[in-house]
Amino acid sequence: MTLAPVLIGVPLMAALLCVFLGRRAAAVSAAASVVTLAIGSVIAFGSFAVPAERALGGLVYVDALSGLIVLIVALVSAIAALYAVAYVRNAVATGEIAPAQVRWFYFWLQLSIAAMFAVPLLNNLGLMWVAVEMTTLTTALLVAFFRRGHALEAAWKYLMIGAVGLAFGLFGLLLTYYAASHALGEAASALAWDELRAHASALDPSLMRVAFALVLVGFGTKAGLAPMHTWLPDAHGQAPTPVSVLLSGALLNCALYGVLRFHLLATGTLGVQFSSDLLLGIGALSILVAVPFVLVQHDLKRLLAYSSVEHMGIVALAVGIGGPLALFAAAFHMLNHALAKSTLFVAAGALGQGYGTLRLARLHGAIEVAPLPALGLVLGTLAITGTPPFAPFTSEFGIAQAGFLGRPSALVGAVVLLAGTVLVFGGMLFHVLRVAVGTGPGRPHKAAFPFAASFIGLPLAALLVMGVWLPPALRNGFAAVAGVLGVAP
Amino acid sequence: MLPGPLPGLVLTWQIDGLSAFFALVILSISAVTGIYALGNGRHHASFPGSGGLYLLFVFAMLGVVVAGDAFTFLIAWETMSLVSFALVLTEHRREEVRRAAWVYLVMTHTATAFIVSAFLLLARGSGSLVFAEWTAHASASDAGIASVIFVLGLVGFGTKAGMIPLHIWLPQAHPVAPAHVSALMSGVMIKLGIYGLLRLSFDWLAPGPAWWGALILGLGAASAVLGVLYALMEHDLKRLLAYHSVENIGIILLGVGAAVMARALGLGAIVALALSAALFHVANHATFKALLFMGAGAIDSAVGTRDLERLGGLVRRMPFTALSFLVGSAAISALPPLNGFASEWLTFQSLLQLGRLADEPQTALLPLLAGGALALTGALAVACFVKAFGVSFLALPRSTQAAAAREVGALELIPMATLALLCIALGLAAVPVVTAIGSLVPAAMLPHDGPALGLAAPAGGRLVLPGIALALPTFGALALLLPRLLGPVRARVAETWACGIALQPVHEYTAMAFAKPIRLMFRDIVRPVRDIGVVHRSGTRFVASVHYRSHIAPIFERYVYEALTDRLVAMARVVRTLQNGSLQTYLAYLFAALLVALVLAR
Amino acid sequence: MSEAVTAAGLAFLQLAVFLALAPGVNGLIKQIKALLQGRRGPPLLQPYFDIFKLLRKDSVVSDHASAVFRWAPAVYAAAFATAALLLPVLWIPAPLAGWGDALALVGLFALARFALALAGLDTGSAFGGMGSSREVAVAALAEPAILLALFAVAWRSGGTDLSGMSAWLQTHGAAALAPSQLLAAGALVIAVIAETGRVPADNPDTHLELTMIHEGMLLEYSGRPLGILMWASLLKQTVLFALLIALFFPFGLASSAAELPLALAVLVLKLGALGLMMSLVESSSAKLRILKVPELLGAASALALLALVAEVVVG
Amino acid sequence: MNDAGAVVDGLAVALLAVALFSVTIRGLVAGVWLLVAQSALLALVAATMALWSGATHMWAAAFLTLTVRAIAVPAVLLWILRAVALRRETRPLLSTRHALILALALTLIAFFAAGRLELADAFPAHNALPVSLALIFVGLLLMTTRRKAVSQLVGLITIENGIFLAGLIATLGMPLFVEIGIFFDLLVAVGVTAVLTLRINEHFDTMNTDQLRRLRG
Repeated sequence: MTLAPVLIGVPLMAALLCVFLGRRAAAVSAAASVVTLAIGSVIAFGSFAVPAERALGGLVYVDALSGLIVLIVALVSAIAALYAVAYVRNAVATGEIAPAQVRWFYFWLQLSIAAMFAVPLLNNLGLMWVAVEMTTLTTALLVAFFRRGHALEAAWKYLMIGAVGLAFGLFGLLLTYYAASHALGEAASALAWDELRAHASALDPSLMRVAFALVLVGFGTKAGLAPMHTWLPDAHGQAPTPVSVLLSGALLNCALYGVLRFHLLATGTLGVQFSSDLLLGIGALSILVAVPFVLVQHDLKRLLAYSSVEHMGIVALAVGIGGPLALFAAAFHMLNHALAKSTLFVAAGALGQGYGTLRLARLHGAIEVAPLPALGLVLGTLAITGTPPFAPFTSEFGIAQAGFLGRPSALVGAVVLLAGTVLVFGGMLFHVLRVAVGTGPGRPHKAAFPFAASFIGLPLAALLVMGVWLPPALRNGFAAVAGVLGVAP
Repeated sequence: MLPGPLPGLVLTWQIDGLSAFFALVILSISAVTGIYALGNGRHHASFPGSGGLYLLFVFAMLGVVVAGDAFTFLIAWETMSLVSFALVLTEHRREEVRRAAWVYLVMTHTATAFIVSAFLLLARGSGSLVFAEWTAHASASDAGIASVIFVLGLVGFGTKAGMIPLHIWLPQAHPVAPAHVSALMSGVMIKLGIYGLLRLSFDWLAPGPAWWGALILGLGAASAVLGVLYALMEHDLKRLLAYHSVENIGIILLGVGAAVMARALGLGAIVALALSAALFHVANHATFKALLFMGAGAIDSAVGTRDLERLGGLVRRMPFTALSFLVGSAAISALPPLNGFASEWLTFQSLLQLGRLADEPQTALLPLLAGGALALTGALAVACFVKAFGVSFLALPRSTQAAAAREVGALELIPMATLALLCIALGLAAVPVVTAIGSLVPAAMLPHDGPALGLAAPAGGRLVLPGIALALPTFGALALLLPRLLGPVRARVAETWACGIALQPVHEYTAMAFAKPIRLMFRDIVRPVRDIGVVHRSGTRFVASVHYRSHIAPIFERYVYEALTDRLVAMARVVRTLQNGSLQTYLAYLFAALLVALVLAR
Repeated sequence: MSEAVTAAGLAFLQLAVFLALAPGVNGLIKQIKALLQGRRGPPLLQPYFDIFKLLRKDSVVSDHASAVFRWAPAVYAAAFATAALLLPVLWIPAPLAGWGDALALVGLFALARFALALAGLDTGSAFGGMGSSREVAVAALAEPAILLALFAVAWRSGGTDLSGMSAWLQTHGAAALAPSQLLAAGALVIAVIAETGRVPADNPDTHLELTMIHEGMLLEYSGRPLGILMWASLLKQTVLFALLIALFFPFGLASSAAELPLALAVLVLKLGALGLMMSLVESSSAKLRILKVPELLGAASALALLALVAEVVVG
Repeated sequence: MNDAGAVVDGLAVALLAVALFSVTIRGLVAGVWLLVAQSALLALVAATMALWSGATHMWAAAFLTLTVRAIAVPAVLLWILRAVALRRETRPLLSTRHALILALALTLIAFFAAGRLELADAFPAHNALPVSLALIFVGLLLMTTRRKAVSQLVGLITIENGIFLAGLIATLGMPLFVEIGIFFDLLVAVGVTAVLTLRINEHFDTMNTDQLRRLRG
């Protein structure tokens, strides 16, 4: 796994290059993202095949779960960086971004990508916490990039809530370290995840319960689980679209990855019941909280943000239900959500730049003005709301099936899942239909959007295919992830 | 046998008699409407690729019918809804089209959620998603869960079929869709709801309690009567036909309900009879409803409007369309010797025999009452299609566009003619067709002692439509020829008598007026709302003009669905205030969450 | 081949009998009504004279009328001719018993109504429209009553075959007075009054445009087509009376060719009795407003329902 | 041996006093200086524990606390305040008296909660842990009641200090490179927040976060 440090190094180097090369920063960041996509996929598919691997003296640890997160971050960062090229050029043209700022945009963008790659690769839980904190800090200034009141407000809340949340996460981490140091002795390896996982049964149960609660609230804040999700709609709504793509597609998954790692520790110590029920509860709550905000919404990107809250809830619910089928479907759903949400944000971004606003009241008749983004928006909405034949339906069907076959609370979870997705479907389709079709009162102008087809077309095509047939590599990958998540010592 | 995307999931196919029958109906009707689409497409705006979507729509419907496991069924089922949603959105510039399409897709999606829960409960019982397994384990699941599964399935498939409380999308979506699409949706797609219901109540579940059948009978009777009543009140031709689909679905449900109830009571012969009635009516309705929608499409493209109050006198200008529309109207009004009468006759027989052979009085009375409701529906259907055909085709044209109408092209007339001939043929060949249907229905669905589906009702009462079809023309000819023996008479052409003044189109009976007696007789059910505006000439008592507007209160839309959505949105607005923008409140939420987590972790 | 010819012969014989008696029944009703109202009234054979006069007169056709107007009389007459042959009034089984049953009879009535209502609309006159609209409205309320009554009667004989019902009643004479039968008979009588357009529901003798339902549709017809239509509507009335006789009083039918004249006499007597009853009803009650007719037919449906309940419960 | 515990307890009490005092004052610069005092005391605690345990990485932790928490972070804050020429906090949500009562209540809860955590034998300072929890709660109180951006940042750093103290007491500090990572994080966080605060002040001409309440629903 010598590639792991390279995967973190490339975006770091790119970030520095962007600052110095100024004008050609866009090209550098695009090239870097393509390289990381290649390396990321190699690492990911490698981790799916072979069981867990340590490298760099135990500093780096890659198993199927981290492989999946690496794959998701690689894909989403590639989409974000490549789309950023067109988006930033349009923003500069309309004067939203000053030309001098462009290099700093790509600097922070590549830095945050580096941080997001670091999270799944680091074995030490302390360093993982530091990486997650770094993702928050690097994206904070990106959220505030547009220098208008709302963006600053969103960034401030994003930073403050993120910091407080992660502080509690750190406290939970600290308690785990205390419990581990008793069981494993003083060595620095006391925070290495794989050792902790191996000796999980030796840890003090009452401490681990408090630690898991703290970590769930801490990392859950960053993962956008309710009721700690309040920063998410503001941040996604105000950030430049490529940043929203990165936030929704990659960052939420990294934070959820942290929660899952601790979930595995907790299952080692306390048995499956405690942490699964907690995850199930918070997942169901997130789905239900997202429903009213989707039904009554006035901004397109906030609508997509609340959909992210719902889908993070669905993944948490799936892991809470447990069992090989639900965990397979949870992994599958993380990838589906990342792809579908990226497409939706790209389409929303294109429309936003075309119409100059994202208020749903003033977006109409997009099908005539920008047919591809409008079609992408509609198909993406159908995909994200779990309509067959798209892949999110398949993963949600798997989760619901596991729920119906599982314990009573899992059954309740599955019913909440089905009811929640139907209500969100009604709400989102109502808004998106008014945007996509009909005659447009707004005065849209042609926003330049080169090779848009690949950004919107490719992911949607992938989602359509995966709805019915999974390539074997991905299938074993998800099975391996299910194996990692499901193993009860 | 394809490996599915989830572990332990496999995509299988299952083709038996029932799916073959439905596949036949789908293919034949979509072929005919396909040809019609080529002709009719010229008149209406259609987006590029709508032809391809049409083929995908047919392919998805076939997928539903041949799916062998829950996952494939759901994929095909929702793709069918999605594609028809896109086709309904063809003229998306109009607001009511967007609203209709949204209502349609949301209700279908909610129905799919119900179907998914029913499937998963079935999978929970038999441990697999393959239909064959479900049939094998049908008797294993206990009564309580079986009833829950049945009700969930009934709601899910009933919404797709357009059963009464769940029908509101049908009269909104069908009229706005292009003619060939609404012909296919009304003729064939809603039948797949019936297909699902048949699979559920006969294949996947063991014979349940009698109230299952009673529930379907009740909803079927309500759908039939209310469907035809609302159709009578409509004066948009396509909305009228859409409500008639609700009525005919009600008639099919009467057959299905009788079959389910008979199966619960163990009356094998009645199950066979009722099933044949339901399936035969599925085929018949597909034929004449597609024909009528194509007729309506032809009128729409020739005259430019579907409002009955502005049609009239088209029989002289569009003779062939008029003829096929007349055959369609006669068939749907269940007049002998056409196919509508044959399947309604069978339904009457199954209801009567079920009433006779059911042991306790209360289970006996319901089928007989349903028979009474069916009779009322039949008579109202006659009234409705006398209005539809009479007002749109006969007497004087009520608008300049109607006067300037010209016959549609051959590409549209041939499909209509073929379906008209098919109606007549299905009527005359009722006996062989029903016996063919009997051989198609898998034995598993019939209880062991059920005879083959024959036209002969088990206890007397035979129907030989070819005989009646022979007697009618002979006596008609006699009635015209015998008086000739009394010598020749001449016919002189003159003005219609209108109390001495020249007849204008305004003297004619309008659709609204034609339905007025029935509207007043059924005013408690239909609840008409009427407002009359009288304009006096300035300052004087003399009346300059009178404006008369009447519409019927949309009971289901207003008191059930809008009430529900308004309450939901109101709740959403209240919850929305939680995100009030202040950082302090958000931190308070976070802290509260932490406290709850810590309490749980104690 | 030979029994097919005799069957056809018998069929045409029954049709001839019906056609012959139809105007007479109406003439008899008019005579009795006149007697009850203390006036002389038209001669018994007056309907025959009217029909044959009309059949020989030229006709005036509206210039807006279409093929529907020309073909309606033929369809109307054919429907009732076929219906007549389904009824076992002279012997059991009825000539066309093999081809249709009670439901077919109701279907044929619906076909005739469909044709005539369309013809009423075809000429574009307001009166035709009003007649058709009211005809189908009244029929819509009468049909459930007829069906439920038929179900109550069919219940006993096991099927909807008319000849079967009469044969069953012949063998179980006592059952004719069962409560369900009487209730069913009551319901059917009211329905027949509404269908034939007799007084409480509609006034057959008036030409006041706003009150006539059945006559409204015939307004535009004249000459031979009017003659055919008039004869057919009288045939309809006789068929309905024959239906009442077949379902509730099927005694005195011929069992062999020799007894035909006797059966014919019994039939005339029975039709006369029904005519008397109808004229008694007509002269004792006034015509109802069109919006009050639903109460009348509602009562008929209620009676039929009671008949069914009695049938199911008492058994 | 127990004198080290006594020294740490004394320092802990001093820390608690500084925290409670910071709840009452309204001056921003004064608040920052109180933060410096807090961090200095923390450095002393780390130093005494280093003496007691003799672990080399403890000395590094003490040194880092001194440089980052006591010097670098307050320097950034003071630089912001000087750049913005802001002296006094506007009227906080809670009046001083109520804030103080609430702070005391929170401290009691902290002592009660710490008792239940029974982190027994890590380091003999029995009231150091409750103080760390008290610091966290007071930090949260500061963040939720103050309106100025800088004072919210001071609250956040108080929470971080509380957690750092708990870390020191419970496990004699995290492994060194994790410790370094956390300090680096703190520094970057304060840097980014400083940039953001300046931009907010430049855009809204005030640091009052009441302006930041327009994103709703």
